[in-house]
Amino acid sequence: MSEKKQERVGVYVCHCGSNIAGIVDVVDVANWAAEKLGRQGVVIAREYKFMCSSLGQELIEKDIKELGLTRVVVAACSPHLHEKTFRIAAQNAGLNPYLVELASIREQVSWVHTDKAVATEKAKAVVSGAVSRVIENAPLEEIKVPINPNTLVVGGGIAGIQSALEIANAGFHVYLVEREPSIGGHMAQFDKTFPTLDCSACILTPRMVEAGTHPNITLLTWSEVVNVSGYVGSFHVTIKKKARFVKEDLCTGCGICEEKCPKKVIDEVFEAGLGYRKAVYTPFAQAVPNYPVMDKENCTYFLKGTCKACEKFCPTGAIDFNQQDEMINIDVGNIVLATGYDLFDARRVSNYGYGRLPNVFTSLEFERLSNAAGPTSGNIVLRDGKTTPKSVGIIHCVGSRDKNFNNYCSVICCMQGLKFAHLVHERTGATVYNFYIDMRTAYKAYDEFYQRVLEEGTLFVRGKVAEVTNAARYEREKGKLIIQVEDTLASKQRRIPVDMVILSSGLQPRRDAKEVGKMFGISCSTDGWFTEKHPKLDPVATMTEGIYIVGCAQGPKDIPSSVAQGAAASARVLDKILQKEVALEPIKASVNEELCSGCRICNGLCPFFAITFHEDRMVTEINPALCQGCGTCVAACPAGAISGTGFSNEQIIAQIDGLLLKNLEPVGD
Amino acid sequence: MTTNGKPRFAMYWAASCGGCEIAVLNTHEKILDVDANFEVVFWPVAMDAKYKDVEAMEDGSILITLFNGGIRNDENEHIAKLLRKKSKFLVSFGSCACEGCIPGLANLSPVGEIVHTAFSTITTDNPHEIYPRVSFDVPEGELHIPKLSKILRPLDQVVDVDYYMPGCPPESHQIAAVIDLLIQVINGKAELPPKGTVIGAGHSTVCDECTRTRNVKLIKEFKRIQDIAPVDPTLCLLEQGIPCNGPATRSGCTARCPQAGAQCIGCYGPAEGVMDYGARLITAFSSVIDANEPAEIEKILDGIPDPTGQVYRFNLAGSLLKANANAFKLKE
Amino acid sequence: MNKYLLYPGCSMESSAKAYMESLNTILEPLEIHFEEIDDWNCCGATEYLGINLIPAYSLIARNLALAANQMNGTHTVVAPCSACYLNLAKADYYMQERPSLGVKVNEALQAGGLKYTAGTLDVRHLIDILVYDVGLEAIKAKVVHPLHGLRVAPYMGCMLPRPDYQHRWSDHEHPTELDDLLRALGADVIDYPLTTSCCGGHMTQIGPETAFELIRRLVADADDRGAVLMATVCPMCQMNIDAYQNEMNHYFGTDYHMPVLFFTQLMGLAFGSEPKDLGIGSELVSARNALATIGVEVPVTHEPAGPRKKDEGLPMPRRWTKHEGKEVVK
Amino acid sequence: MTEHQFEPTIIGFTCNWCSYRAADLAGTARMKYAPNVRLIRMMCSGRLDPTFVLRALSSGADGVMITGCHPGECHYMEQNYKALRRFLLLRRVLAGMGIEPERVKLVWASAAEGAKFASETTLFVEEIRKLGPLNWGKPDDGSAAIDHGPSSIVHGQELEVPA
Repeated sequence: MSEKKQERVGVYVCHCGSNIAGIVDVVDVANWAAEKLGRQGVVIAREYKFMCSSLGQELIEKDIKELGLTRVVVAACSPHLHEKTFRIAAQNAGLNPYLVELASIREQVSWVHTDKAVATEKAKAVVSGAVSRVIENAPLEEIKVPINPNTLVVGGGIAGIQSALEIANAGFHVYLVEREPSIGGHMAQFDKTFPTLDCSACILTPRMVEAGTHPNITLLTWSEVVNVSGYVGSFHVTIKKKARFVKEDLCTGCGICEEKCPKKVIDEVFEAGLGYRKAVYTPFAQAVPNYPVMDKENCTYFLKGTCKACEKFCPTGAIDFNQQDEMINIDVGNIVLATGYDLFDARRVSNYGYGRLPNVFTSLEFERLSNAAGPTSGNIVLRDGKTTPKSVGIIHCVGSRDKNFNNYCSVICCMQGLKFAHLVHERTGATVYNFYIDMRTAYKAYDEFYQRVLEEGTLFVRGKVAEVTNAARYEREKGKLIIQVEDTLASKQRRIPVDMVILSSGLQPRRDAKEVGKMFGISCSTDGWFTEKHPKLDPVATMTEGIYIVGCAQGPKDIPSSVAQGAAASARVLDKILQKEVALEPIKASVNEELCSGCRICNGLCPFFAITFHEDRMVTEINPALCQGCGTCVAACPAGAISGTGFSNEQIIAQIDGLLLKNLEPVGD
Repeated sequence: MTTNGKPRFAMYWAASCGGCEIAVLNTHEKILDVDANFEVVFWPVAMDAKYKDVEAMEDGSILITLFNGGIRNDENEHIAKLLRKKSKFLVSFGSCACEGCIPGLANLSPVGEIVHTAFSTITTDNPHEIYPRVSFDVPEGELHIPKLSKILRPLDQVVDVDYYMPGCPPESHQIAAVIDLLIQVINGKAELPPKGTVIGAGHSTVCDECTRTRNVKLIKEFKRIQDIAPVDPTLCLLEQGIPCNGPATRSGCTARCPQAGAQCIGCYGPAEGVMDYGARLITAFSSVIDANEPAEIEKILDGIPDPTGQVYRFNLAGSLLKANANAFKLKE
Repeated sequence: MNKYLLYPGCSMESSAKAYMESLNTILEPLEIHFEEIDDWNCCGATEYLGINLIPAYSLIARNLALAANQMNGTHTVVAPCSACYLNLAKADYYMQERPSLGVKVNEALQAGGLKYTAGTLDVRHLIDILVYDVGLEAIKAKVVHPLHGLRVAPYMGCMLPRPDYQHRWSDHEHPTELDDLLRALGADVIDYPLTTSCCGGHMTQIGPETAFELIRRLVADADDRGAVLMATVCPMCQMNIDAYQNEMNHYFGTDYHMPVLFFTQLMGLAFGSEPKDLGIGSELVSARNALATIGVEVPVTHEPAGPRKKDEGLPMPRRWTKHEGKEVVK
Repeated sequence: MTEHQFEPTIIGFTCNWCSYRAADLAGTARMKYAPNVRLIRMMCSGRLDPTFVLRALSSGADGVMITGCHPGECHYMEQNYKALRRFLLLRRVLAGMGIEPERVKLVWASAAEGAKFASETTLFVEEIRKLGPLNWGKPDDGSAAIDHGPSSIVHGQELEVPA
């Protein structure tokens, strides 16, 4: 190690009122630093009531100017709170902001320890570590990259639609990609929305139409993103536009093809398996876009080679059996993921008999059942298609808050259950039971709705249902579904015979969430929901700059929250677009080609595709714009050829020795 | 300052095997240049000389000393300090002096055990458990043998070192090159590199000189080379699951072992600026493991039967931890 | 040739002789080879674990230890009796999960010079290996005398699927292995919601009226659904429903006649063996009338899958299977 | 604390996104834990170079606590698995160096688990307290030459197997 020039370090110990000074002897710490760390380069050590106050900052700025400080250590709170503050202060005084180091003696010392002496000693060690570290800090410059003003929104549910509209209305172009033939998502399947009970379609379809006709929105339905590369500001996205076998330019959406198509299949998607559709179809009347798609798996022509009824009858000759999947490449600056949720598969809770007992329905099935546009035109009937139930049991938390399935609360099921109760009551006059663990109606006007449903005479049983069976024990149970449940309020076992059971099934991450996450370079929580950058302060951003998550893709939530998130993400996107360029944290890894032996050990380590190997020169290179700064490759390089700014080996080793007070020992030990 | 005008040259072996000497002689006629340009004043292997002669020399009167072998006893230490005093340039020559090498592996055991192993295990016929004594009275007087130190130390842990020349032994072509350089220097035709430089080696690692093809490595199983048949002659050994130390070992040997079909065992030590050689190998091997479940990872790691020996074969004494805890703890 | 170690269990030699006899007839056609564990002992049934854990577990573990010594070529122990199966599986599981238990038990085993390392063996029930090792297709192939028209209630019992330590069953609340197997034999399997309900177990000894009610539920529901016969996989289930049906009828003043046979007996019939070789006739509630229907050609009335015939009807969701998404053998 | 009680010094490596925030949370919630651990912030547990652990141990730490996001929750997607792999191999190497593997511990703690961070820290301090001081390479670094005569004879007898 060659001798480097002596840095001039200033140490500033904050009292934070009594938050720190109450436990840590800040004066002692400051004096100790001045005295013991002098040889390290500490030329001044001060303590002050509130370093983060403007006066405190001025103190630092003044010293930088007058004492010619080249490094600054502030012993105060967590860097997550005030690192920026002091970096800016340094910058104002002409010192590179990255030459400032925060030593957390509040969150890590005064707030968590009780013995003053011990706390003070620890504070000294922490300061010592920070001093040793800051000396090794290097001046860094933020990296600026330009932002492509176009945005990709993946998922055409209400969250995605909202997000797309906000950005489009601000005058920027949006590509809205939807996997299904039409946008609308789950909300389009619902009949009513809680707690206001306004018709789901009535409030959704105008938005769908707006999105479908907006000059700034390119709508790509029946399409899926298949590849993503690049980084914030300039993502390159490949989208697979699946063959519709319908020429969009010629199709008028008249629906004759669908009418004439002889092939009837169960609609597993839009009708939740409760109704039928044709082999060529538009999922529902208000579909956007309204031209149909042909389902190759079921189309008689594709299966048997004859039929072509749709082609014969199409007035505009829009049917094209030779249409091929199409790959579309676009460049965008930001990406919003609104990929939504899957409904929990209630067949997994076999003791509730769904799939075995005909008159057990899932929430989504019931939505279709009660929907005027649904298979029964809104008549709430049993699976025989005609009998109206006289008694209905609604079971909450199916697949949620259950360690056998999902531990989390699916948020919407309580209100959904209440909504169902109201609808059943209103349309059939049947006796309705709600079986719940806890009633969760925390949101504007939600609990009022609960009160209303109570007053309507719905019966509530607090307890987790043990089983739903058709094995009658008594005469009154014959031919009914019996709900076996412990009534925890009356501490009684009850057997309640009903005609129909509705399972308020939970929400689950999309079955392909993990792969999708990988493709976009974001991670999933253990539950499988996409992980936000910060659970509270940054709920729509992700760890990958330029990628945002909204709606149920991020976690179970109701329509208002989904819409709010859609808008929130748009605001974040617009902020980036309007800045025209984005500054990236200069915490990056880089390869010293002199030392790189091309062993390729690091090549498999980067999940952000920042590492590339040059066969010709047999060296590895790291793309700074793609690098997220985790430092895994730095730690992995067996030749020590990769170094990382902000968290270099020198910095961390120095901090280790500092924390262990090694730096107090005579030099050349 | 010299008797015959020629600068003085010395070479010494401490705890080493003598291979370094042979490597020097292996430079063939190049050795004549040494004789032609230097006055060899001290070289126990090659010529007769007494310590007192060296002690008598003027401080700094030897231009350059190639010191091979680690410091294992008080004699080694004494001579190391002596030659430091007498030499202008002290070169830590070979793996033993640089990082402890194979003798350094003795740092895994307490001295007592080492002596015991040497003097009373089945490999030794020592029915009366007779052990070496530091001092022993014989009719002729009192005999002395050097005292062992707790652990073996590389040269620079005992004295200040000017240059390092790694390798077990250093490759003869590298030695020749260094000799050439020295001669050029004394004839004023070249500059000496800055103090502390590693000479006679590259800056990168063995892979840099290895011609085997490499891809992204995903290892499901580590195997010892003898358990693989046949070993792919052109593919990276590590990719074949053979723990090859090449990725972390300093270049300069022209990747002899991997080229000959054997894995690198790391005799050239760490690459430029590396603090702990073993750490680099730990991360190299673990980075290529293709598993996330602890149990599965452990199963894969079982394929490396002696991890400590694997990553510290040559570097133990020069590593951050230097030795096994027991070697330190041993009380006298 | 599938090779397994067999732990018969006490009942197979006494109350459930018929089970053993019928089992022996199907081994050869299905190319199964059983090697009985030498010197095996009682598993402690359902009671012992309730009384004194360590001795109870040691009693069970002794069999595992013996099996472990005997395993050559196989590490699977098969128990035809649900109680035996559950006990063996339970011991193996908890000795692993609670190392301290493993230690204590092994101390006990040491007295007999034995030792068992939990996890060495796979403990499985007979029907498990028939359905998942031999396979329904292979079984179908051996059927020479399909049980067409025989309305059977598939009764798994409560001890077999729960707790499902090693996730061996399609579903631990409503497993379908027995249904599938009987269907493979051509039987007309009814939907039997009580398939995993309790038969009363040892309550017949301690509190008969409790047991009677439990038995009544099982028999009554099977009867309501038009089953002429119950098929079971468990000696205790068979004994309780068979031996106590009369008393139950007296107690409730009912008049049920619901024969209950071991599924292996039905397999034997389907494979063409003679009733007498299958221990049929040894049951107390005679299966004679029920079996009279066998061999008589009656139209297959398979349960309709997917949408119902009636146009206005609403389709049913697909049936849940062990391997999600994969279709079940019909 | 009694003056007889051994107070270990421990270096803790934290991930900027989870465990360091967990430590912050423990602070904000005023949860008390043992003061023996001194933290170093890295961007990710994947940054953990085994050198850091070796350096900490050889520079006087009695134990090292490595913390990161729960498996599957890494903010860099999967880098904590890389930390896990290194940790498992490092532990084997340390064992070969006569260092109790328990001196180096891997703890997963999410940003929300302030309580867990606090309890795990206190627990680890107690574990290290039981193991006693490591004071690596002390009292001397091996320079003191020792007479192998007597000591090794004693040693020899210790190891001697009775005929």
